[in-house]
Amino acid sequence: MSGLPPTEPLLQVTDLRCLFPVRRGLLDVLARRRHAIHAVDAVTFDLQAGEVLALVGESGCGKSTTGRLLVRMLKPTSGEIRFRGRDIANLAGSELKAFRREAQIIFQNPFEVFDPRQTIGSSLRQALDIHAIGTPAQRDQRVHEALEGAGLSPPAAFLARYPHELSGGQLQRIATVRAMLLEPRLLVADEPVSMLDVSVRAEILNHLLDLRGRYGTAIVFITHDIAVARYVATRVAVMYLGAFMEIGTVEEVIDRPRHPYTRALLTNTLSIDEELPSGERIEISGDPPSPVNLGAGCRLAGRCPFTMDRCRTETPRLRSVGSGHRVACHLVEEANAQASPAIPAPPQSATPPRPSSRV
Amino acid sequence: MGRYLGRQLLTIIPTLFLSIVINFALLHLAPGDPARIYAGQDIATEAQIEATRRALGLDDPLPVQFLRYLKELAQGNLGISFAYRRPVLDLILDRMPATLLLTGTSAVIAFVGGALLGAAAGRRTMSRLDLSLSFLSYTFFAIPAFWLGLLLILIFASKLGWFPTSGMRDVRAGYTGWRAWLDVAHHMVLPTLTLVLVQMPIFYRITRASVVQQQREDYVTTFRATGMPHGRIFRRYAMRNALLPTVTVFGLSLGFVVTGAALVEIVFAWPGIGRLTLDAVFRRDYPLLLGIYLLLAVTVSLAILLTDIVYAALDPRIRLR
Amino acid sequence: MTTPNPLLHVQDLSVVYRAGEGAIHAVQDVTLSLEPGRSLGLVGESGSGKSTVAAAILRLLPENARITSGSIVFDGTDLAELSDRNLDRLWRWRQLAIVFQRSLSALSPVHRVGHQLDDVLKLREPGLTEAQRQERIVGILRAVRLPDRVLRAYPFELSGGMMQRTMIALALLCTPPFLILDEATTALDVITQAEILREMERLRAEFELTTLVISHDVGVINAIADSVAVMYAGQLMEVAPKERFFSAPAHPYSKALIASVPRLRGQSGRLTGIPGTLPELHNPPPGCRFAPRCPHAMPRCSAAPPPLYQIAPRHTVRCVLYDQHPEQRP
Amino acid sequence: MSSRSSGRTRLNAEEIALLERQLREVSWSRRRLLGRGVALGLAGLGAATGRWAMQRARAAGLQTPTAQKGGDGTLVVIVSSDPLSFNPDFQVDDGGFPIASNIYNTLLSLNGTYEVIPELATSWEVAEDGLSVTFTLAEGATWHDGQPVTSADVKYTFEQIVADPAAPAATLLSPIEGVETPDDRTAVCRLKQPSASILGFIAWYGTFILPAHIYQGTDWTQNPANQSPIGSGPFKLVSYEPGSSIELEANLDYFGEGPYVDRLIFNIIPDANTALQALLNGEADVLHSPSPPASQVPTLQETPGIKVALKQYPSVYYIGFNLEKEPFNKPEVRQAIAQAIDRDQIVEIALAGIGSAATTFYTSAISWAVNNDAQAPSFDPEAAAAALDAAGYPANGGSRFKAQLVYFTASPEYGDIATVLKQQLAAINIDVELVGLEIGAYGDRMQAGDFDIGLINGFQGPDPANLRIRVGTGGSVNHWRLSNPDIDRLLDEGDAGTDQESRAAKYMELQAILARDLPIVPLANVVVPYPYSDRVSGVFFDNDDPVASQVGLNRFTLTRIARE
Repeated sequence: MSGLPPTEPLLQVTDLRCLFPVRRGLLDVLARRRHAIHAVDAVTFDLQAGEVLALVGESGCGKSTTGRLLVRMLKPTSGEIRFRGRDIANLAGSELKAFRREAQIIFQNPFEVFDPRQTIGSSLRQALDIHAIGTPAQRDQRVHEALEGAGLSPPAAFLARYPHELSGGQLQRIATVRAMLLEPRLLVADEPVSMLDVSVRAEILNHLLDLRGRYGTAIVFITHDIAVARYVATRVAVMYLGAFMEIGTVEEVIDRPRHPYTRALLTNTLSIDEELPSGERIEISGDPPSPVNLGAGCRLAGRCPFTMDRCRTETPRLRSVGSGHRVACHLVEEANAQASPAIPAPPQSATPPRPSSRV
Repeated sequence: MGRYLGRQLLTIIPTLFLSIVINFALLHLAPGDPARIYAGQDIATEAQIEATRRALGLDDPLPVQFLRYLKELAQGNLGISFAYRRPVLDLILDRMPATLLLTGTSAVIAFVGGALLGAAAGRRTMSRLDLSLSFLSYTFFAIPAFWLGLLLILIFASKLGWFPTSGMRDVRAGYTGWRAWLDVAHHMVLPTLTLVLVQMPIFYRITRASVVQQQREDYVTTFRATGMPHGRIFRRYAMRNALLPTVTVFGLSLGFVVTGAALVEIVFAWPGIGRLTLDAVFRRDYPLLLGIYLLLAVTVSLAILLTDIVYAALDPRIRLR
Repeated sequence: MTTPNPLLHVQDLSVVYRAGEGAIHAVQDVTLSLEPGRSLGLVGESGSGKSTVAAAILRLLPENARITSGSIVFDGTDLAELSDRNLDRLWRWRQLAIVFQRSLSALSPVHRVGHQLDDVLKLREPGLTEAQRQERIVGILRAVRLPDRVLRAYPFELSGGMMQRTMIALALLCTPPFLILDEATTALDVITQAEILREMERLRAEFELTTLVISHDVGVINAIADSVAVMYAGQLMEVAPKERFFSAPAHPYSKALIASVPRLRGQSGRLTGIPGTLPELHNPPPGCRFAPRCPHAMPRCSAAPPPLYQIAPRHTVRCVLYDQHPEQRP
Repeated sequence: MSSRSSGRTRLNAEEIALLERQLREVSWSRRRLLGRGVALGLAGLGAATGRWAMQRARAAGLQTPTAQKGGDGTLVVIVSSDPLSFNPDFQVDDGGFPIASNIYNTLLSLNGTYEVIPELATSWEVAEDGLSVTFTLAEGATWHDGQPVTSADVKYTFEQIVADPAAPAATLLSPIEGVETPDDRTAVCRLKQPSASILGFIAWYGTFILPAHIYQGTDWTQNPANQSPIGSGPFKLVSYEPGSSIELEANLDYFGEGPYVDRLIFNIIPDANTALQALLNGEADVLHSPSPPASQVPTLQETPGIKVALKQYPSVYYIGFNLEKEPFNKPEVRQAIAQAIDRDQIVEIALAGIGSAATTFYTSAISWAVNNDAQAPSFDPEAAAAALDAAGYPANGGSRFKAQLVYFTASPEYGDIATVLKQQLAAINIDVELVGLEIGAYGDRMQAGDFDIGLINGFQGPDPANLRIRVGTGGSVNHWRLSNPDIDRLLDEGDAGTDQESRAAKYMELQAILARDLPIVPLANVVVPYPYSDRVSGVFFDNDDPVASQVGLNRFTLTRIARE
């Protein structure tokens, strides 16, 4: 991890918020009633060069929105995104273009991001054309090398092909190549492998990690699969309804989770391991509430088996529970204050046995 | 649902106002000076043109004319036609029954027929029925209505003599009572057939595409798995889902029913609003055009509202969201 | 050791799709047996033919697909031989039901859930009175832990989890002995998925169900199956009891598949995948379809499809590596 | 522009052509109507007395009026459009004109050969000083409500027309200072100055005598009678179905001869093909308008049961040159182009043989004013080519020069003529580019002078005085920018003249100048086909029928239907 000294992170995100207004109808407009989806709420973290941060959470938790905010595909409602010391939240025009060269994003479905009528070669060259990098000959050369570097050889066999002639795995690899052609300092990978078969995931993930190693690119890896996060990330942030619940190193969060929601995710993740993830399975009941007009209080209050009165009235802040490990939970906070490391057992243990234990 | 309707109704008012403003502006800003036209373009002297301009109320500044128009409108007065010197409303009402009879009947027949045939073809794509219907639909879609109309006249009126050539009633016979109704029905056949043939392909194709798509939906697989026969799935589930887009198009086309079908009205000498509109355009009859456009705006708004209601009744996702 | 008669026995099933570029051999010589009360997990990646097997069992193959050989014997009757009408009347939903993956669109979006459940029940059990049907439906909904209000709801008003429970309720409506779960929890979030799978475990016992679980996710198979059948490119590669499959997978593909799965415990270094791509099914390799990607491939692998070798009780493998146990051939 | 082209739109014409057609109908046809009327009216004026016309009619051997009214059944006449109202005087209303002609009377009218004949006035006399005309009204003329027609009605009508500048006849009747009514049957029109054309105007358009007892003191644009007319004519309105039909019944109290049919129904059919089919299918007896496409006329003439009357109108297709542009500003070039034109071919191909070659510079339909010595150059392409070589426009194997021919797309004939012209000029190596435009664009372009050659037609009546708008400096259809002091002078002198002979001399001299300078070149006369059932006789458009000279244009007063 070369580049900037650790004291100056590549990315410093402070109190980032993104609200999507919901216009329900003329009457609401007339009555000046405002509704908003709190897609991202008070997200704060920083990212060092070359680091891989996994954003983990269930669908609709705001992880994708956060990713899009980081590369400025979306404009935040408020908050700060310092990229190499500079706030990029309000960039526009040529400055934004310059920033986008340094911050790339790849998506879940590569078939949707490639123009079906363009060859792979021209799609790849376009990325260089937009930013006018090198001479046309140099661009071709670079595209060639990049494909070769990604194990897509011979490159000529791919350059002339159209997206539909390739498998999802190949195309996703090419999407990654395209994103990395500009040697960005930041790459947001939004569920890059969740559409792919498990046997081809490894190639993409390993490819991403290789690229990180080669260019020192920091990666924000968005996934719903915490097991995948464990393989690619150095740090993990767990999101729920737009807010960070817990953030820390992979070892801290996955091996020693503190937040009930993280524990629920971990203990409900299906696995083929003999050994169970840490602790008793936490049951989070029901469905997440609507993200419209969230009030004060913990977002998990009501679904969490440890809900206290305080949880319903006071929004818990992310607090450090160890080196770089932060958790937003009143229970953890209180447990820390009492210097008691353990979280009490769930109030009722009438839950059925874990499925995998049944034969 | 009530709230939903209220909301829709509330949006109609500004829409109508906007359409009045736009119509007024477009008409008055368009080239062609009605005063010159009504005075007789080449021979009229400037004095005659000015006199005509005054007589038509076109000598005031445009905003004054617009306010006057709004004031009249607020009192329910659509104005006096430049050409006919009669209340615009009377002129429109004169033509309304013939128009609604022809375009309304054909819209309904085209919708029902198109939907049924589209459903039949969509259920069995690439069948002989589907192929022949699809061929016909492309054919009739491509045929200009007036040309088709003339063709039908030549075949069914001139050659076979089954139906009258044109018009709405036998002017020579002057029937009364039930014979008169029968006479109108007899006269209606060919123009209705023309309109149905040119409109049906639209409904046919939308329904067919929609049925084909619905049959690929997961719920059809679900019901197939339960052992529900194709026909029952189709009648009870797929058809209702498939009709949604067809209903939308039909609803919108209903909005335009009041404006008639000018070309078919011309070919069949049908006394509808389409011809009146076309004449008004040529004559730059502003009050009449504004009246017809306003009527159109109102009926289209109402048709959209009605479509929304029907759509909402058919599709709970709209109703409840 | 006496083995009870299987409830479902699929023998040498082959399915071919007619497509633009010719025939696609989607399923080739698949043999499966499922005894009453058991749960078989059919696992495979995209293009493996696992859902085609399910569709073939229910005779729900698309129009351009055809069963070219094999039998599907259910409770002594070959379903492949039955007329559609017969199948509809006596077998579908009364004997065999299925829960699909795409739960949100698995019911008509413009009809109430209760109406659709009732319609199916009315069709399958015409003898019931309206009150009896109502009682049955409410009972089933409660069994899958759904509130009664679901009956009045439209599909879009339900969450993914509730909708999937609804689909399970629909499947259980006529209390069939046999249930196929075709990627039934794939679209769900982690927590909901676990919840539904636990629910299924409970219902399996409660309704004495025999289940065929189809999934690309070995985690799901691990959670709900007793034994595992692995498919690759239309061929059945390995069948084994679950514990044996996860602890000692035999087929090179099974091994590679398990190695590809990211874990929450143990070594977290680099994942290993399977290099190469799926063979083209309109022109499959003549021998073992995995041979082009197999690290152990040898010339004879490409000659003819390997036979199934029995390497342990209830454990068969289609791989010539196990040819040294000729006496264990089935 | 052509009067009848309104009816010539073929069904395969696009919607836009339809639009143009309708536009033209409104804007152009008034001129045409005026043209038709007064053209030959002046022949009547030459005799200065109505008795002349009466005598002439008798000389033609017409039977004397009989007392019979009605009895011939129903006559169905197809017309192309609705009347705007049933008051024919306060606005231009071409759709209403043929209908009003049968409900109302004019004081005088124009017969099938454009002669002024008596109608409501049985005789008239122009004073010696030319400053008044005395009309004697028919005896026994009554309004449809039973009131007698009196000179007060004439006074009201003419004074109202002159007083309302928006009335179409206001300018044409403006010489009328006032009307005196010495008794009920005598109306004396006092004129501000002697007027050569006033009788023709009175006989023509927008001059139907209205009932003073209904209209006096009201706004004549809003009077209820505009919807339920009280006329004095041979037919009374029974019902009007907008867009559909107008039903009239015989006025059994009509003061003059006829009507013979019991009911006269105008069936409104806008499309020419449909109208023709309706006639052929026996749903109508007379196709007044829209006219059938010229190409169908030969077939129609062969159709059993159908007769076709071909009626020449005082209108001519002609081209004009942009006199401000090279090389069209050169007389020798214009001469050469004129020589390259084969008029017979134009008539044969573009007009399907319906029409005739026009070689004079005033319409041959108004014969007294035509200079038959001033002929357009005859067809001689070799001479044309040689002249162009000599003028410095050699072909050299390619084209001599390009010419943009702008025409108006109202009816297919224009395009057809333009196409024939293009071919004929190509034969002498002039490369013609055709530009067909709808009326608005056509007018704008011609006004802007953005053309080389223009193709139009137009009514040259009612009086040669009307040539001013075509060839006078600043004339409204003088697109050619022709400005010749001699022509302007001759126009002034022709207007001022009182006797036909001296006037004719001026106009003939003018035509000689046109024939010499060739700013315009005549191509073909406009002839309109009227198909009708052969059971019908006594129609105004059939010049072979003696009735045509006895009855006003558009009147079905003397029309009879033979029993089958």
